[in-house]
Amino acid sequence: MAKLTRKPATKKAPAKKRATKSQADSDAQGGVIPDKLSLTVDFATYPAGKYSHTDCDLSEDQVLGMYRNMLLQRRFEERAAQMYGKQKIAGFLHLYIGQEAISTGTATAINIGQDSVITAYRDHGHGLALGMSPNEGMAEMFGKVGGCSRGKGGSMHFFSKEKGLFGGHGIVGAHVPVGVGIAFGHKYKESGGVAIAFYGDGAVGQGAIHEAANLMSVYELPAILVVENNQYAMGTSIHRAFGQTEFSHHSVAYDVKGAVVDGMDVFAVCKAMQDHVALARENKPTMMEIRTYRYRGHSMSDPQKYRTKEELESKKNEDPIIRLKAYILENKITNDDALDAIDDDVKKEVMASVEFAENSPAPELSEIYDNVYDEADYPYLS
Amino acid sequence: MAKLTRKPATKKAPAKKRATKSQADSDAQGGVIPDKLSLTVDFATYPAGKYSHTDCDLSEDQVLGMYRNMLLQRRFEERAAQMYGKQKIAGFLHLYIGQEAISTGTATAINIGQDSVITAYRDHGHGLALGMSPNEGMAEMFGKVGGCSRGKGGSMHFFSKEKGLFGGHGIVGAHVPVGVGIAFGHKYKESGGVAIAFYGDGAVGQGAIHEAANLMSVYELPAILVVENNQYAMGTSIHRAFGQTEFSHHSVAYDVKGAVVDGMDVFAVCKAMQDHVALARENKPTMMEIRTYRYRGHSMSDPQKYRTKEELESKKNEDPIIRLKAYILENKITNDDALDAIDDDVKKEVMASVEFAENSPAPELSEIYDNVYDEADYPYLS
Amino acid sequence: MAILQYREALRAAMTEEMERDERVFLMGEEVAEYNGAYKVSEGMLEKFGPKRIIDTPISENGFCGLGVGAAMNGLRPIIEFMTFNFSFVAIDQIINNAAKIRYMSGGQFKVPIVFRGANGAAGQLAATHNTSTESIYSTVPGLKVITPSNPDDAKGLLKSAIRDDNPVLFMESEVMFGMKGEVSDAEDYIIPIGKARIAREGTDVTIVAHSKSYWIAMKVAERLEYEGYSAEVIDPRTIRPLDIDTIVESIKKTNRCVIIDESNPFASISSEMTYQIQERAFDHLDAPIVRITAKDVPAPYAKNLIEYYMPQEEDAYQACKRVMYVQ
Amino acid sequence: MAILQYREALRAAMTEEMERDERVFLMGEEVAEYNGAYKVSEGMLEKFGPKRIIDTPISENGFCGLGVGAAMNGLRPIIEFMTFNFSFVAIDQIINNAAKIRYMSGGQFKVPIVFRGANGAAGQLAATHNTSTESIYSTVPGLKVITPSNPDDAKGLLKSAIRDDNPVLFMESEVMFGMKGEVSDAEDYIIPIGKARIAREGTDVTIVAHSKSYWIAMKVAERLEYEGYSAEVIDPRTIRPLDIDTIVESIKKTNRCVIIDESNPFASISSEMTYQIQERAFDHLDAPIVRITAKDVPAPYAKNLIEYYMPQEEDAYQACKRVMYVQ
Ligand SMILES: Cc1ncc(C[n+]2csc(CCOP(=O)(O)OP(=O)(O)O)c2C)c(N)n1
Ligand SMILES: Cc1ncc(C[n+]2csc(CCOP(=O)(O)OP(=O)(O)O)c2C)c(N)n1
Ligand SMILES: [Mg+2]
Ligand SMILES: [Mg+2]
Repeated sequence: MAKLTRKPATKKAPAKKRATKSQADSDAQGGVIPDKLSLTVDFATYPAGKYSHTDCDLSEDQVLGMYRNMLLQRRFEERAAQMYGKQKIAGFLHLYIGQEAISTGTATAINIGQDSVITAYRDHGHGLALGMSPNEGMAEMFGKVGGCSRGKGGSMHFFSKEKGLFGGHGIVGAHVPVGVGIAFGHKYKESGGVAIAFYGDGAVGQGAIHEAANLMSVYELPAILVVENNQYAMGTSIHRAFGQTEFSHHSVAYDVKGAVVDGMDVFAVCKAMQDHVALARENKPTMMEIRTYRYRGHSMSDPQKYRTKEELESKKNEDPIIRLKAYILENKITNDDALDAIDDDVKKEVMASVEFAENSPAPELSEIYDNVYDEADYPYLS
Repeated sequence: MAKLTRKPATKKAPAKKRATKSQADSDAQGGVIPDKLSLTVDFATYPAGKYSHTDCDLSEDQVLGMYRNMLLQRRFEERAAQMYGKQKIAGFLHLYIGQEAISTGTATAINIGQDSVITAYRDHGHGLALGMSPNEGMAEMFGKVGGCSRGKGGSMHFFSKEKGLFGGHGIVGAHVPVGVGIAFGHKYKESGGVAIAFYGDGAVGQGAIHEAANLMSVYELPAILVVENNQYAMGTSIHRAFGQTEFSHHSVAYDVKGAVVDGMDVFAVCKAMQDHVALARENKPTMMEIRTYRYRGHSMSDPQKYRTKEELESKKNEDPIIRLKAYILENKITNDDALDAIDDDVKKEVMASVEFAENSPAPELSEIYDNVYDEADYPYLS
Repeated sequence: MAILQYREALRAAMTEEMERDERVFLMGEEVAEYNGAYKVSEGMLEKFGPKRIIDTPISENGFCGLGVGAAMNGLRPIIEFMTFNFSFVAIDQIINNAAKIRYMSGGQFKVPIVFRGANGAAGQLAATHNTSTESIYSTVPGLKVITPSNPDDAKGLLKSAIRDDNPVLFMESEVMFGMKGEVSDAEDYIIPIGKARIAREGTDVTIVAHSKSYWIAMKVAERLEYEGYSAEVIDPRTIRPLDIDTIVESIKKTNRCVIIDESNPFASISSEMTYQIQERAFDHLDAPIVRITAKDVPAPYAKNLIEYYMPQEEDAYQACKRVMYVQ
Repeated sequence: MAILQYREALRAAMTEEMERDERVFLMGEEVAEYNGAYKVSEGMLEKFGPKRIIDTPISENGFCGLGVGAAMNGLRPIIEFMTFNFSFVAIDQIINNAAKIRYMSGGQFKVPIVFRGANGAAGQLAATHNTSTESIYSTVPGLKVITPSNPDDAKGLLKSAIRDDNPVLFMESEVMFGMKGEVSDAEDYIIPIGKARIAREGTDVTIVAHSKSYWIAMKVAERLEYEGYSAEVIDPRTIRPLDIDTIVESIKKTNRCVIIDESNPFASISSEMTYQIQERAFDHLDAPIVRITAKDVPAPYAKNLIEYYMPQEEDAYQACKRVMYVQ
């Protein structure tokens, strides 16, 4: 642990440089109410197609690595869905398919090991992007001891201390204050790390988000709150759930910078993350909306009557993997055959993970008492 | 109960007329991220001294009634503080002294009986403004059966079904969703009523507020959320607790109109309430910040080291009662003697309430089991 | 007698009560356009329209508070938790507002509201999605807690709950939603809150079990019968208020008691029943009361572990034999 | 032995542990500049600075979650609730995150965090501000729950709690903050979690009582002594894990037990103790276990009612005589 020196975590009066500035900004304490009060705010935007890999300082190898990584997430989940059908995987299984540019774009922009990521139950993509092995992931979903959480957590609870993945969490919104706490830890320890908390559009309805955003602003923490806006929370479109569907605008309520990002373009995500991670490293917290789409149902049992086939099909044209493929070919980073070879390789890796998961043993029944408490002799009731 | 007809309480896609409008407002669903995104919002302001009683459509008699009412709150609480010293009142006692223009301005602007008010534990002012008798209030604090809540609630739990006071609540922020539910009830029943939920600046830190504000926006409820910003939550100034201390700006996150009001001028409050109640009656919910100041400590045990004597003294110059007195004299609505007579009358009424409270009996011990459940024969454990 | 699924029985109860009383409405996540996450409210939006069948954002604290306010203002909300696991973000509204406002207001405001949804374990969902919350809620004066184990009780008790003038927590089960059973087709079928059901009469041991543990109890009773022992099975149905009289009467006959409860054991329903039984039937008990519960750990994901986590039929069977001293 | 107030003992424990371990910090409402709503942390801001003594907005859910994240990331937070009444808005962070993350992560992330503050009734504060929360929290596997009844235990146990690698709920008392008592001045005074204290030895009846109910127990024991009866008083100190062995050993000697607990009775600590006692000492019990608790209602405001609400010394005294059959 880094040497701890004493720097104020709380802040005195208006020490902070403000992100929003109202035009007739009166000092609330003792201030006179102005005759006119208005507010103008600019939000950073990261449209699709605007950034190239060189804008993100990425080498061609890195681009191919990103392609492989996104494909790995895709194939891994396709296989997981199949294994769910075969009842090798049970409980809830939420697929990330369509959203892979977000996890990969993020993992590319941070220092894995130093920085931290926390997310909701739709967590396979983030796990694989951060470098968790498909073996660990698949075995977790199979409920085996070879799983990243020793089979205790399942699909919704991927954790990797090594990779800085602080979970995989099932209660909508509740992990976001935890993410802010991870950032608090980074600042306190002066580790140089930042924490990024991802959550779905549905989670914006939870009070936890509001409290977390305000705390990170007040304490000036190295944190980024990121809403992965895939337009739906189960069957509820954002338009039926929120007064303010421009989620970047929520940043006004915490006086932090807000941004909106096209989540179908991995370079847009990567660039946005690079910029905002840099701010976070200076203890400037921010909020980001990444617009994306999930191609599959909410979980495996979703009849998906809330959206039309046309909507789904039109979205498939924006597939982040197809987009990146086109980019690679267009920019002649490699050729079609090489990309096919990557796909074959990924498929093999995924198949191997299924085998690994099959062969990994189920936990001993006695393991049910492991990792509840720190001590081995805790007196459980029976 | 009014005849119930079926009108949608939920809303389909973007039916709502938006209060905020971002400049490059793209449709989140299928929209392309714009190259530039900015937002400009205007907030309504109600500065002190801007509105006369005629601007509020108030007669001179009404103005004198408001003066009397504010004075009643003041004298009532001064006496309550004394009774606390004599241990006639126990528990927490939070005085509203300094904030009386808010309760009185509100009560003047609404239809008492039809409309509803809910507030936190600093509730005496709202109770008396709505017309609760000082007898009921004082007896409640004495813990007597003559109290508005039969001595079960105490200072923090003034309730009056008749006057539309839905409490007096002790958990910071938690009554605000309840207030939104009261508004929901008004809309559902088509009662024509509106609900106003008051809360302190400190309560803005609670997630409950965020959820409540979004719900009222989504369901388009006849509600007004009002933060009584007295600058402090116990010893914590707003500048140490919030990233965004311009509370009107929080309305952006819910796409409802926001306003800021000088709470030391009862006409500013009354006008603001009239305007926003009118909006609420058309199912246009809003958020309002009223800037005020509490002259006393947070509760009776507060050493008040968090503010300077100078700050307190300077604020006393803005005393809403002195201000109204000056207005009355200046506008020759009546003379000094008449105002003194009002004060004498108010003092007598308050003294009588102390006597009433003294003479009101304590509850029978058996009453401890009353009003837990609806049925008289609930099988309590013993 | 109609044969209905548990979910259909719930739907029938809500539908009948909504037809009967315009003040009743249903609110929750995905209850309307999605037809309910578990299809309990299927078709209700079409029948009652969006004014009365209302989808919410994921804001349990907010919409539970909204329900309390609506109830104070004369309505009779049914608030659905997708599952009771998610009620923890809203527990303050239930414990501090729903349960106490009548009291704190000296009886001025009543809060007739039903909070309902799936409770308890439901398979490989891991620690946060498998909670039995009845121990926590039943400790709170001002609330009623109901845990129907079958479609008939689900219907009759939910209708009572909706008519009740108190806040009622109505705890269903993800695992039982599809279960079919006979449901009375009496015109206006009401089962009173607070009355246990003697599901099976017996003389040698009393087994008390609520919600889906009830079905374990019935299996154990069958196994015992096969061996010549006669078990009395009592489903308390309502947890608060608890019909202790019926339980005590049974124990006065059998002199032995086994409780099956899938909650974590500490300070749970089984603890409370034990206190009340020994208080009233001390001299009638020939053996210690034995409880069979979920393990004293969070719920694990792995199939073998979560199966092991649950109260085991075999353990309950052995416990019965132990308290009968036939082992 | 130094004479310290309960609040001073708590402050001493936190101060020593913060001096010992830089990862420990204190966070909560008014803990820093205001010196604590109840002056527990008086002077600590001055001593440790604003990095480690941290005021918060009124955002219990937010800062409890923040504490959990900080603990996962290597720190050892002490999170103060102004009182545990306000923990209900944050209970999800405690039950679903603090208690379960170690388990769900297969042991990768531990959560060494202390949630502390006043618990239980504190006079004329009415229904929302008088809650005994230990029944609710102790049902949750993954948590530890401590309820010290005196300054010495407060100090020794809080130091243990801060060093513990599990989430610990440390429940103090508004009414006891000013209470003075002897506190060991041993260099590094640690009392192990999970060990009951036999406060007074006796042979005729065992009285079990935690937190401020302990003081009622001691008075009852004195009254009984005056009449020639010898009561053994046990303060469990830790509620989860419960030191049932010490309680059972005592009952094997006295054959009788009275529990005093100011919680609402249903599914409470007294219920659980009763289950465990009858499970292990069935044949030693000569009378039913009797509990004396708060009334089964929300806490009222009026002076006479809230006094009547609390467990009554006279009732406890009578209960002891009843279980001894000397009445
Ligand atoms: C507090 C809480 N309420 C409800 C649920 C049930 N639930 C699980 S996922 C979900 C939808 C979340 O949607 P969103 O946040 O948009 O994430 P997405 O599934 O789109 O990734 C709901 C309602 C839950 N897990 N937690
Ligand atoms: C959830 C919750 N947390 C903490 C408290 C303790 N508390 C009571 S009042 C208060 C300050 C509230 O300040 P503010 O909202 O500004 O209202 P004001 O007292 O200024 O009217 C606090 C922290 C509480 N009652 N509820
Ligand atoms: Mg979504
Ligand atoms: Mg304030």
